[in-house]
Amino acid sequence: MKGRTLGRHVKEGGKNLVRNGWMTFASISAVTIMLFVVGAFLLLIMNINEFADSLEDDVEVRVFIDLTADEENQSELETEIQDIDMVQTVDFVAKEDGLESLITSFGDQGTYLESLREENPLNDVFVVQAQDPQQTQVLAEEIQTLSYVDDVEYGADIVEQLFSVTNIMRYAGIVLIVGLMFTAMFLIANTIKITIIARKREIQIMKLVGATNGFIRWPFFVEGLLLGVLGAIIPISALSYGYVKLVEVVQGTPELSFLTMTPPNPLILQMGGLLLGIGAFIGIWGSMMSVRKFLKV
Amino acid sequence: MKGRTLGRHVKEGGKNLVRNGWMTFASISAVTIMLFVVGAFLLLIMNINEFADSLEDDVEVRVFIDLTADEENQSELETEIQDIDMVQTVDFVAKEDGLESLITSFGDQGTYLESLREENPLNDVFVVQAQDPQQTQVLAEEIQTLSYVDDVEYGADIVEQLFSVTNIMRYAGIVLIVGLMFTAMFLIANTIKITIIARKREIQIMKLVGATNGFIRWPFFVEGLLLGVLGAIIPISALSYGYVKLVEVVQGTPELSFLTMTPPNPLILQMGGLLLGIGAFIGIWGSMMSVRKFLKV
Amino acid sequence: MITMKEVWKTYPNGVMAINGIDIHIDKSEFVYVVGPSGAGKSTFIKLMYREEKPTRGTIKIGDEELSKIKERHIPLLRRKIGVVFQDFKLLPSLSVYENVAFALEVIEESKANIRKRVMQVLDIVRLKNKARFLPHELSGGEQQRVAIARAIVNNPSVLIADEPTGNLDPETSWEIMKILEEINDRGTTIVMATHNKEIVNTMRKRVIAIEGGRVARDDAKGGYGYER
Amino acid sequence: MITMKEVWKTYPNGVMAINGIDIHIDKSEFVYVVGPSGAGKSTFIKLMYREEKPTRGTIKIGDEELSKIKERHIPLLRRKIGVVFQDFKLLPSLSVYENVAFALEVIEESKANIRKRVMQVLDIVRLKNKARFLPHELSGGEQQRVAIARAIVNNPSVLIADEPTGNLDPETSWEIMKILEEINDRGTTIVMATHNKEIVNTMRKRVIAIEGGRVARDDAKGGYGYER
Ligand SMILES: Nc1ncnc2c1ncn2[C@@H]1O[C@H](COP(=O)(O)OP(=O)(O)OP(=O)(O)O)[C@@H](O)[C@H]1O
Ligand SMILES: Nc1ncnc2c1ncn2[C@@H]1O[C@H](COP(=O)(O)OP(=O)(O)OP(=O)(O)O)[C@@H](O)[C@H]1O
Ligand SMILES: [Mg+2]
Ligand SMILES: [Mg+2]
Repeated sequence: MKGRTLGRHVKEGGKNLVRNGWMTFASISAVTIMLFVVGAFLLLIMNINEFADSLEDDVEVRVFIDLTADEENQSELETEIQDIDMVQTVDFVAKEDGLESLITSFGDQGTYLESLREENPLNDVFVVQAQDPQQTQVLAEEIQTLSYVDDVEYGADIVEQLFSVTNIMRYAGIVLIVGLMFTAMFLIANTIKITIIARKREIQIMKLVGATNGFIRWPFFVEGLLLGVLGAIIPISALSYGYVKLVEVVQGTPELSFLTMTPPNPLILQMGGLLLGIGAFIGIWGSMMSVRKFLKV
Repeated sequence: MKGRTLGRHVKEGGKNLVRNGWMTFASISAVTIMLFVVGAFLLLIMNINEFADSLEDDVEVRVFIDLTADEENQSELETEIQDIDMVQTVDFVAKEDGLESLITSFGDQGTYLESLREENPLNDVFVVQAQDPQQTQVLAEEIQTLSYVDDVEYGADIVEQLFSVTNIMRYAGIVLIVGLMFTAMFLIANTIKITIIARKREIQIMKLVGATNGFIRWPFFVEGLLLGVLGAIIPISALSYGYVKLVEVVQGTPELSFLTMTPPNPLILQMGGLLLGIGAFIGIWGSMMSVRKFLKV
Repeated sequence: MITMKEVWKTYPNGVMAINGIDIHIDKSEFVYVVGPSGAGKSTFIKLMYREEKPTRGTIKIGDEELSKIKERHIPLLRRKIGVVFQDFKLLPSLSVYENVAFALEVIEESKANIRKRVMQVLDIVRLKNKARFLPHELSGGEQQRVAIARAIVNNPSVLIADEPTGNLDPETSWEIMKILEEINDRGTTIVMATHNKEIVNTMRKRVIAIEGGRVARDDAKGGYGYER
Repeated sequence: MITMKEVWKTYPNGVMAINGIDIHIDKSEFVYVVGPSGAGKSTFIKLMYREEKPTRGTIKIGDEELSKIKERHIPLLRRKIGVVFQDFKLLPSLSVYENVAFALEVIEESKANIRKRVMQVLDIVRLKNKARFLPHELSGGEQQRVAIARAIVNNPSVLIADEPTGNLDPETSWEIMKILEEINDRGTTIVMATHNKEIVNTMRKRVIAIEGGRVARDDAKGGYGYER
């Protein structure tokens, strides 16, 4: 193919968008809407993931130190725990502090527990966090075997339930986004296909006048690419802007402080790249697949 | 219009589906896919709603009874509370039972609290549930004013946060489903529009041969209706079957017992009705809107 | 039957196709419209059944002035006019039978009547054996004959034919012309744009010659003219 | 140049359009194909540039046997054959200029050459002033002339024309015929299906008459025949 012919194909592809005015508009708006939905869900799911992570980060192992252990024994135990690979942080909570927070947690009713201060029934505690929250159980079992450990607690039931919830959330999110992506791909390719079926006769005429398959395909390639890219611009801009604003609002509203949102910075770039990629890919693929059918003349 | 003409229109509408083979297939699959997505989300959101309700149902007002109240005073107070309109249930928890569950909730560590048994520091308590969980705060305030009430507690902070979470879930759900429904409507109408644009010339020929607008419109009406209804069948069947199976699996898996799922019985009927309605409506509306443009000949 | 008064037609792209035409065609007349390619014959004809609207001037069909007919009554006008389009305008997804029947379904004829009448005209244009074919399965001349069948099937009071023999061999052309003459004898007004010199010169009728959008000649029993 | 040996063509719907044709057309010959409507002329012609494939028999263009050409080399064959289609087959979204230029873009001509050559042929068919019009803005005859321009623009070695004067007035038809004769004089083989008795009888060339899908007559300098 000569260089000028490539130029001709690019120009022709662009012109076709204009020539098929209504059809082009319909295709681009299908791309726009679908990518918008995919993008919005992508942001939602990334945030749900973040939220799940933050829930999991709250999981900790409470190591009750034997009452017989003196200070030296305690710091020995602390280094032993810290030497375990899976451990991220170890915090010491003296029994006095433990009782204090217990009483506080009872609110008004806590006053009735004041009597306990005289003879504190609690242990000193190490609060240990695993690097990967999902390792918590293994970690707890390992710590159990160390000396000067009276007991180990990590709320087995609740933690397992929490993990099954967060895992369901993650898998559901992945299934959802993949499902939506395929839906989008199908619908966009479908729309493009219909617009090209409508041009079946034109393609056949071109072949009868001596055009090769490649010659006919190229402008459609360019057209599909442009459709996809043009259709991706609005959702990318709108979602990026909207997300940045949303994060601002959520962070500025005290009542919503419990919502931890994924920071926009790398996220909207990734989202933008993904949408642009999907748009371009489906645009090209959809138009190539559809043209193929009519080239046999 | 004569009766036989109506018959002709219905027959013609059906035939057109067959004549436009590929286009029909493309339109129906667009309807199918979109309704599938809408239906799936509808089920998801109904379940999330149910889950939010069950979370809210856990909210209760704890009424601490004055230590000076004798049994007669207590039952007086109980009827007084029960007479409040908003109240659903009132349960009495004796202070011994309260302490017992407090100790149990501490698990292994609870043994250290055994000493409290000797001189129980807790009050007798009425646990009151509001008919509508969102009324809890008002109810608590009203109970506060009654005599023999020492104190009232309903975890103001946590309850407010819980309500803001469940409300966000509900609103997000509504926004999502409405947004998806509009997306579906737009995309389906869009697809139908393209297939009709491709038949622009045919519509114009019909007009030139003396057909009235109504005469041309009727078969398109039937065609749109059929498109929508045919497109709704697969998603309705698949989602109904899938949901019934899913509920069975979830209920049969002990680890997932905390997931309360909306019972399929009225839900899948509602979902089916809605999808069928959307399908038929958009099918008709999409084809009517598109034909209109070409009738001006 | 057809009266045009000071009619002008400029297309949106600026082409002035009809430039002041005054003409009167009586009931039951048979009129040839001749002229070079691009002279405005088809435009002249399209104005009559309102495929195109004039830029200026008035057109009357029967007693009705076209510009005064309500938009929704236009189909009623078109049912009184049978048209053979230069480019046939067959419905591509309908069979030959269905294409012709369409003009009768539109006026809500009974199924039995439609069947009888359609088979009758298909027989006249010798296409009875191709009734179930789709247009793209027909030869050029066969398509043209379907267009003719559709135009005459509902016994219109005016028959407008734009180049109805362009794709027909001379023998078939003459058969068609005899059919048109018969229809004309039964009182139908016929306006026919044509390039067929032999027909115009043999079957003498009124000839309107259009050139550059104007009436260049209007002879009661004229020939084709334009001898080279 | 063109040789058909025992060629049969049955369409998928069962119509037997060509029933055993043996014919040889030499380089630089000028051949009329005549015959009644639906006789098989267009099918005969479509077999040559392989719009249709024969059910049986062999067709040779130059030294190449059509059935032996690889699918992807078919476009190369078509570039050597200019075709005026009976239904024009113009690309509806391209202007007159672009439609004609398309046949040159396909062979990757330079832009300057394309421009020069396209304007040249548009001048020949007298449509230079309508170069920027879209097909639907043209009269029937003008569309037909665009189709002719596109067929001759790349100086094909064979020109196939299916009813190229069906929508043209006699004067314009003769102009076109003179152009074809000139092209023929420069060595181009011409096969032209036509119903125009006057042309066939005046400009005497070889006449192949097809009837019912068979060669009914093949005269070196025959007339149209079929006198009524
Ligand atoms: N839809 C249109 N838009 C713009 N210009 C048009 C349109 N239709 C026709 N024209 C122009 O109007 C002029 C007259 O066209 P018309 O079709 O009436 O010619 P005609 O006499 O029927 O020619 P022919 O014998 O070739 O059919 C031509 O120059 C043509 O280019
Ligand atoms: N694509 C097709 N499918 C089925 N049958 C066809 C097809 N094309 C043509 N035919 C049939 O084949 C026969 C020959 O058609 P063809 O187009 O070759 O005739 P023709 O000689 O060109 O006629 P005309 O002068 O009317 O153009 C006709 O009976 C026609 O109905
Ligand atoms: Mg015309
Ligand atoms: Mg033919």
